[in-house]
Amino acid sequence: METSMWRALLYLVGLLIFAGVNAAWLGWCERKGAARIQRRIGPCEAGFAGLLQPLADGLKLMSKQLLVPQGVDGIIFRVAPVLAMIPAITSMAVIPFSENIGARAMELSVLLLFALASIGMISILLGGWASGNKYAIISAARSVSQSLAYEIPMLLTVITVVLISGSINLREIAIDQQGGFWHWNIFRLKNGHFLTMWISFIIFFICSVAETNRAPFDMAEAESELVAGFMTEYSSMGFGLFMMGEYLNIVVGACLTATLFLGGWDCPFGLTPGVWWFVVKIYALIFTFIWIRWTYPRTQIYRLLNLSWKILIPFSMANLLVTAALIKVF
Amino acid sequence: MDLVERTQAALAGIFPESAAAATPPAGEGGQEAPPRERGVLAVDPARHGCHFDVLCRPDEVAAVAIVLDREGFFLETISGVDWLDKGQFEVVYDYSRLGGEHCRVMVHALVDRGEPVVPTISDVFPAADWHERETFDFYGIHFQGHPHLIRILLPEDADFHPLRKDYMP
Amino acid sequence: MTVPVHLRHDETFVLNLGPQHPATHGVLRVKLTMDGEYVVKAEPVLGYIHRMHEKMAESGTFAQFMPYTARMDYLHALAFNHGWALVVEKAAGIEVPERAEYIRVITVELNRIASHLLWWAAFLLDLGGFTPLLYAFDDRERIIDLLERVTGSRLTYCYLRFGGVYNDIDDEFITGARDFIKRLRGRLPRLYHDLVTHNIILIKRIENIGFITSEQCRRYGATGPVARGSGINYDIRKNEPYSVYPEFDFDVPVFDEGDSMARYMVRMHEIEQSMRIIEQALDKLPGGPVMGKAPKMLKPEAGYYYSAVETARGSLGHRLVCNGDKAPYKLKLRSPTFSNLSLFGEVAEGMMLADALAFMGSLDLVIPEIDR
Amino acid sequence: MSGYWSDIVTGGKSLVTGLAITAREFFRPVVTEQYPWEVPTMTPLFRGHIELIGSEETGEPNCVVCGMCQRACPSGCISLDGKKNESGKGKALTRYILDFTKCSLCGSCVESCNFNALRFSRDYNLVSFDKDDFIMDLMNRLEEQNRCKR
Repeated sequence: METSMWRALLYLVGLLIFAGVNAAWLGWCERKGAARIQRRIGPCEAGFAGLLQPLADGLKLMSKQLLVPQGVDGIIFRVAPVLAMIPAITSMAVIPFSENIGARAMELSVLLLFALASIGMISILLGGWASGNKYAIISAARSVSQSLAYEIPMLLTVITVVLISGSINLREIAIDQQGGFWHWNIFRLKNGHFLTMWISFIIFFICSVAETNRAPFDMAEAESELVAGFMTEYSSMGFGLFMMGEYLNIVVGACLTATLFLGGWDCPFGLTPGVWWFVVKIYALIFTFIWIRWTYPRTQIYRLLNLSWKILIPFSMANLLVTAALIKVF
Repeated sequence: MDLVERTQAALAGIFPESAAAATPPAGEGGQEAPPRERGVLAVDPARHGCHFDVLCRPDEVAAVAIVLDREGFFLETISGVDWLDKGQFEVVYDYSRLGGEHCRVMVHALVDRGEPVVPTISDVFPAADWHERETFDFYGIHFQGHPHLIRILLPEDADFHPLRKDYMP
Repeated sequence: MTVPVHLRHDETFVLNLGPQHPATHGVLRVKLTMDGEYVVKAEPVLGYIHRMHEKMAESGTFAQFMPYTARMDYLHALAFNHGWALVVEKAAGIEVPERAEYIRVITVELNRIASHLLWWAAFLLDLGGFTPLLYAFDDRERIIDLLERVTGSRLTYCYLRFGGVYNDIDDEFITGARDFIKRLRGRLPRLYHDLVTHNIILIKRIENIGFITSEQCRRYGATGPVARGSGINYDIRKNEPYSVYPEFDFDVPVFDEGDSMARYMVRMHEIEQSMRIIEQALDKLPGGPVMGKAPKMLKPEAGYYYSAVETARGSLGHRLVCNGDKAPYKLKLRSPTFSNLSLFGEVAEGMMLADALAFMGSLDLVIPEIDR
Repeated sequence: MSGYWSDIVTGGKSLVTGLAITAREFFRPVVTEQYPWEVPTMTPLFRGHIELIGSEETGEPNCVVCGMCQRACPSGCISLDGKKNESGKGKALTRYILDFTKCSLCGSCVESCNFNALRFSRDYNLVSFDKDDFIMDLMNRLEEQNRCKR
């Protein structure tokens, strides 16, 4: 009893720190990354290489008035930003950072993660709806249709992973991939799964970009069409929480991708597995998120839905069938 | 028959009585010349920037527009001019051709300053819609039959017409 | 994507796009009647940056209006300088030395490239791509540095004078311009086209969006890249040559599709054609003075004068009425985007919001020029 | 159906090309200048607000109060006064006010000046909370410049 109490507290504090640091400094990474891609310097005044910029931004946001415009649905308006943060932090509890680090190794962790991910969409819906702003409402409607369209191919590709690993426990899925990159789900040599799994990986990655509302799929924010979408009426930390929630969703998405497809904490050469490999993988994935965002223009909402229904869903279904067949054959 | 001649013939059709008289030497399109008969005047494009200078009565503006529309012209702009000392407004229409042979036609009509009413040509050229609104905005010239004659550039509650020569801010 | 009328619902709402909106590039307001995300009716509301330039022209001398011309189209300011200089030179019968004409062409074309680059950047920004903006600004900055060397200002130039130009160009400008063209020639295919033009997201985003027929162009008086994107071969530099344009060998890019992609391609090709003109002009640049004889106080003969130039956005016309005084009696500016924008209401009907904004971006609006 | 597959193939290729281009740019040097720390070189023709030119020996303004600059100015931002010289020949400048809030930096005044009395200053750091700071007394400015020279 005693040790488990301490353990829970330790993980609580640890995860909060992990979440907080990521939410703050991913913003810095994004700005620096964008700047380098655009051949600028990016933040450089606050602290060494602008590293204190997130603190300055946070201070600025906190010192501003939290404006609740007239005619908004007060309670929902205030709850929505918090709702954007909480599921992201909660879902970190089931992520296995390494063989021994992981707050809670739930049996149904994959299921839980997807359940929590849908709540993120609800926060956008509520925030947009409660704002009583036309742009925000369009944004809310877009975000729901986008989420619906992309959860299907995402779950279909996850089923292929679950079929291969025979488990819906993230930790066990990761353990199943240990021993070098040829064991990872994406390149899995055994049973010839590499034939289909790279497609699964690409589909999953596209879906996670769409699920986290990142460019080129940032239909809900779409600053040149909808001003700031669901965030239009938010000021101060209301806005700040949405931003932090967005970054945390990216972290969760990257963790999930790394665990499902890239062997979790496994070393590519089968040598020294450990938490550092996991960290390297998720930050490489996060960098890809940033890289993609600053490369492409935004797509259109019906193109986005077409992509999902006409390309991703058929492909992921075919993939599922082939994977199942491969498992049956071998 | 090249475009310039064809246009001249088409325009002359509107002014049967003055068609024969309207061929004075080119380059005399200025308003200082003695009051001109309405009709088509060929002017020097190198100097004045247009091939024909058509003076007509306000009620003929639409007829000219229909002829020019048939000949494939487009409306460049509509401008008003305030001749304060003559007590008249002038509405100047500039037509040109989109591609192909080049020909510019200037059509102008004088209206009484006290009661400035000109028929609209926005049903012939939709482009005229905004240009007529602008002319109404700046001069207070009413374009009869315009579907939506409200101010365009000035605020809707403005009660003045700033390009009139007697307007003092 | 447009929907048939019978699919629309009865419930609509009004969306005020602007005057403060990221996609309107200034203070344009568009009153959109929307059915969900579909535009049922679009009505541009103008005048938020109206400054009554025509009255200012009437209240000063001819020369005093020159600085104001640059304040209308701040992206292609030199073409507005050029248009005003041309109409006054026509009215007053002023001769321009040949070298000055060449310098005018070189600087105006450089400015046209800068304008198209900025349009490209801003258009991509409308479509949510931020990075191309900074690549284009990198190139545009080089043009502006070059122009600053000869004109003394960076954006709102007041460089042309009646009868010439304000300042001669030097060797450093000439080598700078040649270097720039070489650089842009390399960057256009490898950066601009590979990153953006061939990008599937962009193609899907602007292809088949915002069809304008050539007949619509004629009825609304749309000119410039908008008309050329609808299959109309109309460029004042070719159709009604002014300055020394007839001496250069260049093509007028025309695309028949009439969609936003066609207008995009027209502008991208125009950058190349402008580079060709500049190269030829630099090769042929004659010597001599850059300022001809012009009286200090102009008093053109009474009469009606019209002159048109091709700006980056279309045909800019000056309708000048003189009464023999030292001030213009009446000046009407026919600004190209005023006419181009009047198309918007008709074409945007039935589009989705994001497509309507992409279409608006493809019209290349400069609001101070619309509002004057 | 062929359009479907070719879209996927060419589209995928274009997306990868895009990523390759931004990756290439990522590793190239920055092109921006860090303004307060690095100052770009100014062109010789830079147009700041105008200032008076004093004569080399006396430091007195070259201006003969002909008023050409005032008349040339499109926005009416120059106002000047002069008095008769003691020698009885010409006029001497007593007051030269530039209302920089109206100035559009067109340079008509400098161009119209036939007596080498006006030039563009090279000040570009013009910031103030007070509008009146931009109504400049150019005589004072010239005196200050003379003092600095001495």
